[in-house]
Amino acid sequence: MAKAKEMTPEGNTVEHGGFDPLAADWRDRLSQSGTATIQVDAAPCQAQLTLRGDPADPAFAKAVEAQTGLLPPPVANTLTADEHCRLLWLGPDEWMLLAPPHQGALLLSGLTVAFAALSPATNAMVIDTSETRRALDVWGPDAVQLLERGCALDLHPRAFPIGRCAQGLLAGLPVLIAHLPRRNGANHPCLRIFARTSMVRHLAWWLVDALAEFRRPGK
Amino acid sequence: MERIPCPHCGPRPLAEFSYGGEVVPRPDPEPADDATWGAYLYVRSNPKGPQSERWVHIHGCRRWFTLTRDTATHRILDTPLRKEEA
Amino acid sequence: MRHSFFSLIRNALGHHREWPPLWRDPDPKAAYDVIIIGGGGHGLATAYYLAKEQGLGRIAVVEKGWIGGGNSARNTTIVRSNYLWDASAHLYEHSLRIWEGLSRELNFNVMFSQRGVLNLAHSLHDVRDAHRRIRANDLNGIDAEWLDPTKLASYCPLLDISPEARYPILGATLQRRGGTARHDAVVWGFARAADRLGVDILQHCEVTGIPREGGKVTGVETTRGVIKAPKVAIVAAGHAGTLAAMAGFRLPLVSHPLQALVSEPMKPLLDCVVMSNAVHVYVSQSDKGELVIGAGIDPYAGYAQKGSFSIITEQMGALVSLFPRFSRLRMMRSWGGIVDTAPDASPIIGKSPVEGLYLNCGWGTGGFKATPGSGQVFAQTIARDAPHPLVVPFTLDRFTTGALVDEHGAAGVAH
Amino acid sequence: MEQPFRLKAGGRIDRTRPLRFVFDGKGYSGYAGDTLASALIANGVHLVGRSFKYHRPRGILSAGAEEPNALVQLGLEPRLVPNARATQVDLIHGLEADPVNCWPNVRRDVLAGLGLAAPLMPAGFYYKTFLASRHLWRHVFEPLIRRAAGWGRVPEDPDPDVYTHRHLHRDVVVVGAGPAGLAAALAAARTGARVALIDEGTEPGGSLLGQTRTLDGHPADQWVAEGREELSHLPEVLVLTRTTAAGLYDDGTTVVAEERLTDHLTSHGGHGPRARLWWLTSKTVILATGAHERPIVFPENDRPGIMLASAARTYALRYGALPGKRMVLFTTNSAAYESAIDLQSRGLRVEAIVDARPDPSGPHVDMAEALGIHIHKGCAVTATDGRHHLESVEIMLLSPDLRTVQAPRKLIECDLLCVSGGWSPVAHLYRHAGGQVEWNAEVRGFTPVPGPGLPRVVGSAAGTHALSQALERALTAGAEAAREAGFGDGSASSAPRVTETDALDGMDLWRVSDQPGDGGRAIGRPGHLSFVDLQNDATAADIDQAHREGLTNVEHMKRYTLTGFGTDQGKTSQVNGAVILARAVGEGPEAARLTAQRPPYTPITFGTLAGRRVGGLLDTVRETALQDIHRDLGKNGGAVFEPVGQWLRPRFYPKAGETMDRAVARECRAARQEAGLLDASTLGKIDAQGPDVVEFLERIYATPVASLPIGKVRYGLVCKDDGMLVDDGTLARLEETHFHLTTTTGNAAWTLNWMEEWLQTEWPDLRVRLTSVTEQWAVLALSGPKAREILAPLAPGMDLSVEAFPFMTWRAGAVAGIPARVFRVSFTGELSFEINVPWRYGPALWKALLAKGAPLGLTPHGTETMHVLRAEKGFILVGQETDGSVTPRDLGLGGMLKTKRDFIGKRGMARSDLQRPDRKVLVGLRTDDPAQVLPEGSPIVEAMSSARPLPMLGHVTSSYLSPMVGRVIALALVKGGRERLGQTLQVPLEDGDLAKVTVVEPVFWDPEGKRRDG
Ligand SMILES: Cc1cc2nc3c(=O)[nH]c(=O)nc-3n(C[C@H](O)[C@H](O)[C@H](O)COP(=O)(O)OP(=O)(O)OC[C@H]3O[C@@H](n4cnc5c(N)ncnc54)[C@H](O)[C@@H]3O)c2cc1C
Ligand SMILES: NC(=O)c1ccc[n+]([C@@H]2O[C@H](COP(=O)([O-])OP(=O)(O)OC[C@H]3O[C@@H](n4cnc5c(N)ncnc54)[C@H](O)[C@@H]3O)[C@@H](O)[C@H]2O)c1
Ligand SMILES: Cc1cc2nc3c(=O)[nH]c(=O)nc-3n(C[C@H](O)[C@H](O)[C@H](O)COP(=O)(O)O)c2cc1C
Ligand SMILES: [Zn+2]
Repeated sequence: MAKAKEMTPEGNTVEHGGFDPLAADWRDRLSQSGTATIQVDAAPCQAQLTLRGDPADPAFAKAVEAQTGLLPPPVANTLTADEHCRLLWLGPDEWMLLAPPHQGALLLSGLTVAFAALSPATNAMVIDTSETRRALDVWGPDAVQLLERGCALDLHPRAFPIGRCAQGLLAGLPVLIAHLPRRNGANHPCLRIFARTSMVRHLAWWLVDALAEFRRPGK
Repeated sequence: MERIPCPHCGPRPLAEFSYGGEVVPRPDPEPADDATWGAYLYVRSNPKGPQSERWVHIHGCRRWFTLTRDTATHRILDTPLRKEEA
Repeated sequence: MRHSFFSLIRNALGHHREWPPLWRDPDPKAAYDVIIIGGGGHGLATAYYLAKEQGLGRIAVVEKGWIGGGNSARNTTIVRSNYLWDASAHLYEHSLRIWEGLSRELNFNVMFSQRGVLNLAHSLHDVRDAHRRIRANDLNGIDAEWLDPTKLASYCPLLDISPEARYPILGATLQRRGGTARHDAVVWGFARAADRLGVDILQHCEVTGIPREGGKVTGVETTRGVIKAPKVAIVAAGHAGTLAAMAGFRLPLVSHPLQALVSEPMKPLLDCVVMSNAVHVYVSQSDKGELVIGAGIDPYAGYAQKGSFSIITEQMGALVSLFPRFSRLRMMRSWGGIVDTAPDASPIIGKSPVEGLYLNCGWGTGGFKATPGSGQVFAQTIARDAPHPLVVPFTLDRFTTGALVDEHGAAGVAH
Repeated sequence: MEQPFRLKAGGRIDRTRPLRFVFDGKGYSGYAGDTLASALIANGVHLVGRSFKYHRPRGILSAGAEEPNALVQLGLEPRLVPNARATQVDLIHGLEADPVNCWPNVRRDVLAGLGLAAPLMPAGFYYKTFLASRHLWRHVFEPLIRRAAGWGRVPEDPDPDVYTHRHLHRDVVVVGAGPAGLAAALAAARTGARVALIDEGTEPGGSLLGQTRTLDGHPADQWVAEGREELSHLPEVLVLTRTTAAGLYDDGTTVVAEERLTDHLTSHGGHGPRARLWWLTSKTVILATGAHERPIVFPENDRPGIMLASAARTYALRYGALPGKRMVLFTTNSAAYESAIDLQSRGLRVEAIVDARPDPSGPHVDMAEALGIHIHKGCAVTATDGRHHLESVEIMLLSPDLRTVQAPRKLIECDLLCVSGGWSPVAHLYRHAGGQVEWNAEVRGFTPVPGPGLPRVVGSAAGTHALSQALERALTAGAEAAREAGFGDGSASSAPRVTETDALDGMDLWRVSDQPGDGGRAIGRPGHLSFVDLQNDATAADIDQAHREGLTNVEHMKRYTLTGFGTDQGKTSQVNGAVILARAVGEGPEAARLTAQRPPYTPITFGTLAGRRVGGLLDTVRETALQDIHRDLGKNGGAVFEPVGQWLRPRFYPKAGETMDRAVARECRAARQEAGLLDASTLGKIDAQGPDVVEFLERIYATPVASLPIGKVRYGLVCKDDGMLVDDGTLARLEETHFHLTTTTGNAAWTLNWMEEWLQTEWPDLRVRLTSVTEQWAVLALSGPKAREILAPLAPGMDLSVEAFPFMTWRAGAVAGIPARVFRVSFTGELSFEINVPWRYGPALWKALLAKGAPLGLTPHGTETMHVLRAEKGFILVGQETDGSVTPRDLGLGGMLKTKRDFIGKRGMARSDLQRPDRKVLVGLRTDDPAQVLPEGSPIVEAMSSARPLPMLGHVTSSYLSPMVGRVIALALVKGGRERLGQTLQVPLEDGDLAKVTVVEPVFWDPEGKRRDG
């Protein structure tokens, strides 16, 4: 019997191009809504794996590190990262692994095997949730202000420096926001906002609407 | 009451949470008579004063936790310890 | 002194110096036949009907603050009877009938205004539920109509009925006999009428204990001393649970904050009550001109007569979406009450586990409309020590048997 | 002459920018920097409105938020602003304002005569009359009362403006940017803390903007300017003007404020939002909200031309507008002398100072006397005259007990009467946060009582009226607040030196008697009213009457007389009203209680509260991956959608010209005869795994779990612990300890949270992990006799035969080249495959299936058809067949329940009422008339009659015209329904008609279940 976990989180193995709620027309709308001080764009699609396990079990952290090169971030609402992957804190026993699309399947199977060897008490597991969230990037000097329009988290750089992440509500819908040092190799930090895939267009609409406030007349 | 202290994420806006109400133990169903069961399902202490109650950080870390709150003032008295921030 | 236009003229000549107190301010007597705990609308109505219809002589209403200062002072005053289940429909309709003659009965204008109550339907599910309720109402002898969007638009033109709305309005139920009343007047009217029948209204008299002997209640301990009575009734809304605790038992109730707010007074613009469960807002315009607006309850338990601001912003989003023309009006005052919510959104009326101690509570977000009816049936229940036929389904034992009267659908958000 | 009352020089107005405006249909001019009120005053316009009840002429009382009288209808459609306070309206070019509560205009108001009827309209008169008939009340009296009440008009059109919100976190928030607030903000900001300073005014400075003091030897505005300058250079400081703190929430750490962004710029909608709602979350809050001057209650104290002393001075000094030519000051304190002195120096003639104190002395008195101003000591104003504007005042000597007045009367001609009865600290926000106030005899006002967890209060708001002291304490408070938030060491710089002219001396005069018979002489003319609440026309006599009628609690008095009930919320009347009541009871001000203070401080626009979450943005719209396809499908511009929770689901796909009934019939037929395709992606999906997952699911589900083999699927029921069904769905066993669960669309989030609650709170020992995978999988339900034929070529690696892939099993494999999990479950009764593919491939799968299937008749269908098909099979829909009071047994699903082990809901179902034999249970109904669709929700009765109440047996839960069965089908919940099989019952219909129905088994299609295998 085929195992569910053979599922790949990655699109290239199948023939069809995948649907993206933030495909061309939405990306255009977002980029056209940008201002001199705030830019918004769809984030690149990445593999997203949900990891669960007992952080108190050193074997768990080791297994994660062995597979991903990253330790689960020890501090709540922070992330660890290297050039390829990021590991974001989601809960005291829950993390999200972000990886390049083509590495998703490998990481999934590697982690599955590694976790299977752990003590059942750790209750470790990994699951592909690449489809469940879609991300947007917001950057520029007024990026935080834009989000403050609909988000009650303290996103001031003192409270939310690079390397922080947090789940909360933005525009009334649940999001995960990460403060990343770079955006796609570009040399500026950005706020990456993950929303549920079914809601991300609503969020994009909300952002476009919100940006209107930041455009000066005549622009 | 606009902010609830999540033991994992710290104080966060109320809208990120869902209220679970007073902590009520579930009796053993087998010996329980209808009155006991009805009491478990519906009857609450509903104190005016400190109450031990459950919340879940539903739009955050999704963890349930228990805190003590004075229902007479809505003030949170005893917040669960926030996990070390290191 | 009877109230009438002529007495008004007569008093004008005397510079209004001759009006007697609406009610006396007596000292507590040592003992009464019945003590009602709670000087809200329900408590005062109960006392009035005990005196008037049950022929009981010595009755006191004890109130910890000023009468009518609880939810009676805080509600959005919606009166209607179009409940789903037979038991509720009969109880609320009984009350509505009394409302229709109440001003005359009390000789006090409670400003009952049968301007019609709309319940909006925003989804097929709402439509189905609305239809079920209307049809059930019809068989229970309660007036109810369905307005499709076109009829609705002419009945209440302020509503945005465009199909593009986020939650388009697919129609509404209308109870024409429903409406509003002046909340304070109801309290004062019952207080005055009860006082005239000899009821002692004891304000600033907080019950602090409910003494019992051999499982039987003996009276109340108050901040104004111990008062004896063989029969005591708890009619304390949000505080029912704290009083039950004094008598050694607990209730299937949770007290929650429920907020309401008013706009600045406007010239007449809205001549009916509009309620929407789906987007959580309801509104009417008082005779003084302010829009009276309610919303859903605050999610957590609380006794502070205040709630969270986020509820208000959500409520206003819903209101402005339903009534785009209201956007530039302004909120003048907001406040909170403490509502005693029952698991099935239905009241608890009848005997308590303690002999001689009676309960009238659990009205939650919607008991104002029941004020006269509740008082009347409860008075009989107390006097005869047996539930009035209309309250049999609402006794405490339903939480043991499971025979709940689940009105969440019809009770909707809060009102 | 233009602006005849404008001073030649002075004030913070920009004389280079004249502005034209219209009031009550007449054109005027003013300057940038004016308020509407100051511009009216500069033009000599004092009659600005009519009162609520008696339609008396009213003028401008104050220069700020406390204004009770000067309400105007502002602007033009669609940008009307009802009930604007002229004292807080920034003048702009082209402003149009109208007085309210008068017709045809404010001078000739037809209802002006109502004042004569005042004797018939004492407090609460409407409770005492109109009792004759409820029809007369509803149709005659009530409409009359309503028409007379209310102020402004609602705009005719939807609001073209937008509103925005902003959340901000601060270490210190200071409310009020007068001297105290500025000082506190400076001290806090210098530590590096994140500070916000907000003020409702157009610029910081507060009361310093209308005074003549010096700080450190310089004019006060220089100190203000320097403070602003310094704040503007501190990076973490936000200064907000035109921003009113509306409320203080959450134990005083969340300040909610409205910032007005465009109304002061244009009258036709500026660029960007009209207003912004600030949610300021702060570690500490400092309130520096100042104090409001109190009017004095005396007969006829409401004429245009009667003004608070400080307001008159503000108009002259800040706006360069003289509120009159000849003034009288009526005061109880020395501070108000400053107004007289300053106004006199601006060219206004002070006819007299009427000082209630028998023996006033001190520097102010000396100064006034030096200026030649006559002081009437121990006197009070006892009447006023003038039709539309004050012309004279009458004064008399106060008796030593202040309760009565004595001759001789003296008449003083004047056009301005300044009054000052003392100062009331603005403690509104403090009280929102639960703070108390108490009478402070020293400052003669109610001042905040400090308490743990409450905000700091500084300046006049705390009763610190001496400026030097206010500055000093504010600086300390600012520094300490910052230290509490983790900045600085709590030390503050020293306060600037102030030319101290404060005078705390004063006396209490709550009311100049208008009561004949209470020991004194009658004063004034009969019918003279002494107003306490100017907006609601509540008089001192009304309060007396309330007292006499037993309404001695201040909250009763407020509600009976409407004192403090207006748009000003009693800022100038609350204290006077409370003390007058206390005195009626025989007590002094220390026994007076103030009525509860509630948000907002001043009225706040609904649009601002709502922000952008209105209209289409009111709530999140959820979309499946196929939403674009649904929109494009069909000829009429796509599917017709129905909201289901936050989703918009296709209800049906009409072809050109097709009605819903015809479209649904076509879709149903296709699904039964060929094949149908449904986007079922909205179903909730939960991944459940872990060593203890079986035990966990056994506890959660009412139906058995452990016996389910790997590779198989089972229908599952979820109950609450009361035994009522709340959700249903399928469980697929992926591996030994790994399940894929589905929930209904509407309950998806609820069910997952409910499971987590049990797991985390009750059974933390169970090792289970739950993950929402709703959006991981797009789900297409392919069903119909040709389903296999359509799917087979797309899934070459999958043996679809009944033997290899039987009903209620699942297989993984590729479909159309896409990795998929295929479930052989059926909600239609037909051969059916629910194909799950990664969300993003939903559209690809849809297209592939239609490409293969369309030639075979594959037809997309929406939820409506799904409902018909499932109802034909008697399958229930949670929320339609259930309503929270229905158990699985009631639905005929009792056989599926576990009997041996406990599960959530088991004990609940065993309660006596849930065992009653006559419970309502699910049955089918066959209508006599095969075409008679029964409206869902219709009641069912034994026999219809005109008797009311008529007992009901139950109700119709579902009813459709079934194209395949060829008649109407219906499901219903009916009391003792199983025993009634075969009985004929009646369904009353809306138009008085009746439908006769027969109770049947609730399965109308393929009762043997032969079709599910194709
Ligand atoms: C915001 C809001 C909106 C509402 N809208 C509606 C609506 O539109 N329609 C509707 O029908 N209903 C509505 N309700 C519900 C309605 O207000 C209540 O159900 C009803 O007023 C209850 O009346 P009562 O007399 O039982 O309680 P209350 O008026 O609350 O009276 C109870 C009294 O008991 C007193 N008390 C408590 N403890 C003690 C003690 N120890 N000793 C002495 N006295 C004590 C309290 O001080 C209080 O005065 C609303 C409620 C709120 C809060
Ligand atoms: N004669 C007196 O007794 C008297 C009375 C008042 C002020 N003063 C003078 O003012 C000094 C004290 O100054 P202060 O700073 O305490 O008061 P202030 O009146 O100068 O400043 C208070 C400021 O708070 C603002 N404000 C009030 N409520 C607000 C709200 N909800 N939202 C936003 N802004 C709000 C006001 O617009 C004002 O600008 C005194 O020392 C005295 O010199 C004297
Ligand atoms: C139907 C209704 C109408 C009201 N209208 C007004 C009003 O016009 N003005 C006002 O200030 N308050 C109004 N209120 C609110 C009361 O002032 C007060 O806030 C409420 O009774 C709760 O009491 P509290 O705020 O004193 O705790 C109204 C209350 C109700 C229930
Ligand atoms: Zn958390």
